[in-house]
Amino acid sequence: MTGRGHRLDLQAAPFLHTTLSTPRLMVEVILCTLPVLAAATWFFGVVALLVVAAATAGAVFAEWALATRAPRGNTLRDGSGVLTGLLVGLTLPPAIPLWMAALGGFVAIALGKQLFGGLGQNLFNPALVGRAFLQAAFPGALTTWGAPRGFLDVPASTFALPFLHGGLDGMSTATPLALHKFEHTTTGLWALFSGDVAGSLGETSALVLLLVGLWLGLRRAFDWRIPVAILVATALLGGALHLLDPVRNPGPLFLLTSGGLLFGAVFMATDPVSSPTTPRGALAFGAGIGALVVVIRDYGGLPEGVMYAILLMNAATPLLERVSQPRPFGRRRAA
Amino acid sequence: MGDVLMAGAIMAGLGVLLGAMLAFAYRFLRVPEDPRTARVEQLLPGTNCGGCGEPGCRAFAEALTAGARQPSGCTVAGPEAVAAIAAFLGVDAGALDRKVARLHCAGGKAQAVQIAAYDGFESCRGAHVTGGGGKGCSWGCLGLADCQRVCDFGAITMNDNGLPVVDVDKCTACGDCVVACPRDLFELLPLRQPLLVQCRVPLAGEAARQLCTAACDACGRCVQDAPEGLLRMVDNLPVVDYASAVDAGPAPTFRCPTGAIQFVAKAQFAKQEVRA
Amino acid sequence: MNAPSSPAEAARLHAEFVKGLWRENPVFVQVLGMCPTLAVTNSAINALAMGAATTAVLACSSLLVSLLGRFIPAQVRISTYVIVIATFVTVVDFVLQAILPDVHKELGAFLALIVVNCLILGRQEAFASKNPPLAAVLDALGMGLGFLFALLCLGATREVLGNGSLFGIDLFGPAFEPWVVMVLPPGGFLMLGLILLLFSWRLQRRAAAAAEEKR
Amino acid sequence: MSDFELPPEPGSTRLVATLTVAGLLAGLLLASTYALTLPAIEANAAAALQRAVFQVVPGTTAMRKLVLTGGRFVPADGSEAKDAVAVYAAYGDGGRFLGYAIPGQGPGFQDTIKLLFGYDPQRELVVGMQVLDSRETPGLGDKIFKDPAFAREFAALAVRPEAVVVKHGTGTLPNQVDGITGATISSKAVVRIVNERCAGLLDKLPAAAEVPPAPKEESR
Amino acid sequence: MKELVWIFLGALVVNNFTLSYFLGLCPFFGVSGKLQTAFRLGLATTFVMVITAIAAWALNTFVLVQFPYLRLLSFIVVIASAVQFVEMVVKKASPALFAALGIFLPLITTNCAILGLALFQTSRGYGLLQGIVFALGAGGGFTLALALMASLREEAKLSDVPALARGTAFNLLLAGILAMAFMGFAGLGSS
Amino acid sequence: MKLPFTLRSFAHGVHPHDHKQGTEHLATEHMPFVSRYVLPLAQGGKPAVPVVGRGEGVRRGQRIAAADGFVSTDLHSPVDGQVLGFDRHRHPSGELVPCVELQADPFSAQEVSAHATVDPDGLDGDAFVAHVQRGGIVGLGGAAFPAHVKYKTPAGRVVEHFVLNGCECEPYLTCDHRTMVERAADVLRGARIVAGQLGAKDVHIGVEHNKPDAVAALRANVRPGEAITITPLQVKYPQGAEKMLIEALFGVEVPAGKLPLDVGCVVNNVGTMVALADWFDRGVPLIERVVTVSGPGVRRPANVRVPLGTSVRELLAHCGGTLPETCEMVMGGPMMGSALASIDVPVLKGTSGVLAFTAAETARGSEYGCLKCGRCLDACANFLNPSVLARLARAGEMKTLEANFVMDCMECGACSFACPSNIPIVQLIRVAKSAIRDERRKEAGKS
Repeated sequence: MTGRGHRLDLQAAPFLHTTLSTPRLMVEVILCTLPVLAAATWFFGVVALLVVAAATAGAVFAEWALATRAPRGNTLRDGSGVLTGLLVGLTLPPAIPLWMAALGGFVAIALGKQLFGGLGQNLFNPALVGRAFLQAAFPGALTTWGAPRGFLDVPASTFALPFLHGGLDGMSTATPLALHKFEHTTTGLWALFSGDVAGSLGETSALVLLLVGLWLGLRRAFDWRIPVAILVATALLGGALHLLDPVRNPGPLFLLTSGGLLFGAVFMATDPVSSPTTPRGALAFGAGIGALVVVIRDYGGLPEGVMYAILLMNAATPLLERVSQPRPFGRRRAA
Repeated sequence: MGDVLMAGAIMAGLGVLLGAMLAFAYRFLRVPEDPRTARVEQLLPGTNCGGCGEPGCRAFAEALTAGARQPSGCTVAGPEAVAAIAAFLGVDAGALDRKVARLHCAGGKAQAVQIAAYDGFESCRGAHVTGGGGKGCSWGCLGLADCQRVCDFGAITMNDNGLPVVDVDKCTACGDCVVACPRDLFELLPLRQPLLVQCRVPLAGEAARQLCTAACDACGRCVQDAPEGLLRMVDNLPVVDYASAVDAGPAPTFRCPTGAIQFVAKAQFAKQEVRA
Repeated sequence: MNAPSSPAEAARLHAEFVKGLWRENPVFVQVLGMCPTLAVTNSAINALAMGAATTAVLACSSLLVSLLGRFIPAQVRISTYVIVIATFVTVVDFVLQAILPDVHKELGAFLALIVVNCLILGRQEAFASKNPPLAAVLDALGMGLGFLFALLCLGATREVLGNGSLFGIDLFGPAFEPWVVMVLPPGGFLMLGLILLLFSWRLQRRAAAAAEEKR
Repeated sequence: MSDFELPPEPGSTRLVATLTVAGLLAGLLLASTYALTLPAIEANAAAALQRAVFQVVPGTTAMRKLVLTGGRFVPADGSEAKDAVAVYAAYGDGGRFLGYAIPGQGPGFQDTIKLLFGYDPQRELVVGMQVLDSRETPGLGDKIFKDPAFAREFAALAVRPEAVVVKHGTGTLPNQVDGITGATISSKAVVRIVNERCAGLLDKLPAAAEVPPAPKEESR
Repeated sequence: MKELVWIFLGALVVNNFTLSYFLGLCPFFGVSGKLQTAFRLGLATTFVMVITAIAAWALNTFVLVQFPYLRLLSFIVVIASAVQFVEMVVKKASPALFAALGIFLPLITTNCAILGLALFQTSRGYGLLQGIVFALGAGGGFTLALALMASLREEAKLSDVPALARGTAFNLLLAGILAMAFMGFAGLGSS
Repeated sequence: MKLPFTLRSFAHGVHPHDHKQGTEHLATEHMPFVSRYVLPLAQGGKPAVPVVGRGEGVRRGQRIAAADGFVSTDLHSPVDGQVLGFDRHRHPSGELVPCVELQADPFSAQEVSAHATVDPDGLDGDAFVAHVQRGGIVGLGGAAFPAHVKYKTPAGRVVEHFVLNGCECEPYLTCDHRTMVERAADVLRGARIVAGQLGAKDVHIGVEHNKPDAVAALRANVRPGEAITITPLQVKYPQGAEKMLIEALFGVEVPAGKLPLDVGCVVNNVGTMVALADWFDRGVPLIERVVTVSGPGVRRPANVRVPLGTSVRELLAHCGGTLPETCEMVMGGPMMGSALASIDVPVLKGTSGVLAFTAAETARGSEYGCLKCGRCLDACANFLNPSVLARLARAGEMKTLEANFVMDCMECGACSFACPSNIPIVQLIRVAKSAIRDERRKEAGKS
């Protein structure tokens, strides 16, 4: 006997395994948020970093404090908590008090993820659950858009004490979508494309988001069908409605580059956990988001609807999955 | 005042109308249905375990009222409930021959030889299909608690020796563990007859003893010591005739060299015999 | 109503009263009557009014059903109960409208919806119809007060967080940023969910402690 | 074991009778309650209306209900149709006619907004506005009735040709209303209701000279 | 026509009976464990709602003009009896339909969404056609919420929901998230 | 030469590193005879019935057990020697199963005592099938299904194509590769025998394009004008599954629950052809087979022609033994093979490889929650949803599993391979399938 003297292990086949791992996927997406964060810092100044850091801290704290499995903090290693925090931060307006950002991160993980049992179990995009909670809780703070100003300028509201608003009013500008909806003013496409407009931290620069999305798509880090379906559906439906009523309903290019559409399409809707696994389901999911975004923007009371569109389609995901299961090999529909 | 009277009249009118409508419906539209079924269903435990063989308690209740089944066919209901149903339906409860799940293996960690280490998720069946799970005895209990997980009544717990212990009082003989065990080690056996062969190894003599110190090595002494016909050897294992009403007592277990045959009135492995 | 004839009887009646307050609390334990529980608890005063109205209806109906229960044929039992309850609800509705018009306006349709609060119908069916008047009324009061208590908990929390006030009295001053979501529909679901979570957490802790003691 | 006895089949008449009696009793009880509480309820409603009218037309001490009958407004005498359009003439000290309080309603952000606004025909200005009922978003849309600054926008608002909502802090002209930041739709809804009402009714209102005199009994 | 569309959409999503008015919560939490059952309950409820809308309209128009104080009482009694009557008819006429939908009917009678529908319809002064459209929208909205909830819960059964949260607390929090998502429809059609 | 991605293949699947460079150029060597052989009576199909007695002397090639029924094959002695007994011995599956135990005659020259050769062209269908069964021939691809069963075509069924599987898509394994290179003529001889008997119009041999020498060797042996096509295929797993191979070659899906015969195909492994050629032309039944001994834990990887019943321990010793850090022994390929609890188990007719792994290869990363990323869906050649199946299996939702076609799963392991969260998907499915089958069996037993 030349083998080892001790017992053999019994594992189940297959004995080979892909080198790809979940933490690596997370790190890849985290790295891809960095250009977006850089753009946010460029446009909104250092306050962007503060807000994102606060949201991330809230998320990581929740991940640590509400761990369902011992040892506490073990689940932090997969990096998904950090990613959720970063994404929450990037969806917030620059002048938001930091305590709200942190609360958003906390709720994202607590209500959006740990409630369902942690990574991979959640039914809704955790970052958007956090964002939706903030939007519902503090509608004023979440719709007050500080104008892009000096790099080191920090609005008074940023360091508001918890539970206080710290004087949000007074220095707000409107997002391109609100301008269009309420003032019927259309923002120039170049400003939208470069990102030099009011809005949430991560969503303003269409250019950066397109590049990052392209990279993630090429790396197969997400299901390319979802963003593509969102963009196509938005453009088609938005375009059709624009033709019907050009004054009220903005054109497809404006729809695509304004608001959180690209950010949502690249970072939010593509969260694999809360989107359909099946190829046809993914297409329907994306198309549904696009359609809802157009409907909410054109006919709804809110200027922006990407977050709600994604959450609503998250809710519909189990239904979509059910009707879009792949046809098993050798099973024709009729037979 | 006129309004008040009118209001009373309207409501009374509605009452007459609707009462008449319902009375009419009750008379002419009602689908005949044995009203006893509903009552019986209330008396059943409502676990819908299927242990009785019917698809759910409602179906069993229907079978009961139709006289097709005996109340004791419900394995979950306690004797009071069975008696109550029987009294309600006016039939005999049938012989209360309660069964519990028994494990045909006593080869825990301390008794059975382990030849390799299973390295996968905790599941007996998972181990069973992975090179046999590394247990030397390919008939014995793998100890990874599949039965505990399927037991809806919390009647099974794993002991320190890696064997499932059935709580006789909680066991309802629903048979879930019988189905769950990948090695078919569970059997629903009448409590009335405590003689139990805790082994399924079809080997004899040294070959069996090499696998497990608690294995039956087919020496046949128990058969000799039992009343005629109660035990017989099949495939190197003694088989108890549970249909027989003979009460042999623990005598057949006295000369068993490995302890494979046991006299267990209550839970198995009460005093886990750790013979290394 | 005749007074309890013996100490044992008194203890039993006491038990009937107390059980609804906590151990069989209709909201926290039995999870009954969710619609009003969530719909009107965006302020403490609404919660209080709704709880009181429900208690009143419950008590009156229970008394009547307990008295008349024997005369009602089974086939129209539910219908009759519903008529009884609906009558009392309408009475309460008008009384409230006459004496507290503002509260009545806030509660709106939900006052009328007390009719279909499963708590009330459930108590008639499960308790009042089978018990003597005194016990039925005590049970109804206990359940009603338990309901009121739960509503008040929820209403107070939601008002404090969502509006920075309690019973309409401003608590934190103008710098406070209210958590508007708490007075919106999602806040109702989330808050009650959170409270129930706390409940089960406590239960679990207690069970764990008991298990520890056993060892 | 008596629990197991099946209930006897009751006769149809008994079912009908039970429901009839229950219905009769309930009807009687309700009608009595209604009769008893009606005065208080009506008094409450009248008082609330009066408070609102007094608020939207500053200085009011008395009011009179006018209903649109046959294309013109005449004092209500109880004989008018229930759904007839009504406005309230408001009078100051000494029975001096001050203006009209006009109710209006229309879709808001969440649900219907009901409001009352005061109109001074002499100055052709809206002189006050109060939201009576709405379900607008707390924290944003509810500022239409919680934010005194918004109510002040209606203290002297020109409505001819119509009032318009502008961005918060930019209103300069008499017909401009500063919108509420973050609640543009609710602000616009209020102004739209006012505009619609004005466009529909102003021409039909009796001129100041033709207004019926102040009611004697309603002065305080 | 346009008005009817907004009545329908308003009841369907904007002011969803379940997620925004808290009506019909008992079945919403009780019967949302399985998608198929939930969907059938939704259909049955929609059906009953349409009956209710017609009944309420008829009562308001022909019987209760002078007696507003009898509204609640007569609504509940008429609805309950009508539903019970329909239940018996269905059971007799089509056992298959009864097995699929009819078994839910007793559950629906004491559902506050039904009574709520009648009351809202009255307070908003809807006519017959508007009432029916409103009922279809409200029923559709209830079905939608119920189906979404059921499919989410079925999915969550495969998830690792912490033992602490399992049950009503989880369902409430899930409904809370769903209600937050439905806030996106706020103001639909108002601008 | 076509570019690799333009070659034919099936949809979905995975691309594991093939790890074949260690053995693909090594000529097949012969395993020396050892003293003791253990042959389980069940080697594909129903267990055979011994026809020799304890203590009886046997010859190399002599029949020692006879097929029991149609789905069963004869068993022949791999050596000259003596029957020691018929006790239970450990099977690679871990179970203790009835075996024939033989003592080799140390003084024998171990010449094969050949049976009479048969001209297949002179046999009618049934006689042909019976003769194949007598040769003890089973599919040598791994499943070890009795070969003759496939040749018994029901009346009315027409075999259009006879397909040879030379994909060998499992990493590490090179036994088929070597067989095709070294015995191309016999592969084609076997193909001609079977195709002739089945009346197939043509023969297609699918070979993954990472074996150019095998393609060349086979092509060199095709006679001009012969309807034998050798098709290079993309390198993709699980190409060697017969339904996938048929899809790759003809673009036709074999309906679920049906056989290749239903689309006019019969599929065999190339190794089986060599066994057939040996049996018909030389009278040598299936008494040995080529086994790839490889893996990082083996000191001297090799392709070895091994007499059946040789213990794995001896085979490993022949290959220089294993490294001390070896912790996992696998019989078969790394994707579908099974771990061995003990190396004291015999080489079977279906043993294509013996692989030794060390902790470095088998250490599993920690398991994460399912991200529902869909990589397993893209891996599944059967177009199932492994992510859902795994979650259902965890939750024990047997009814829903069946409704999701869990029984269609061929357990190829591509999903587990592709999963970034290290979820043992295929193991979960395997367990669920086993439970479902078990439950069906117990239900059937009850009624």
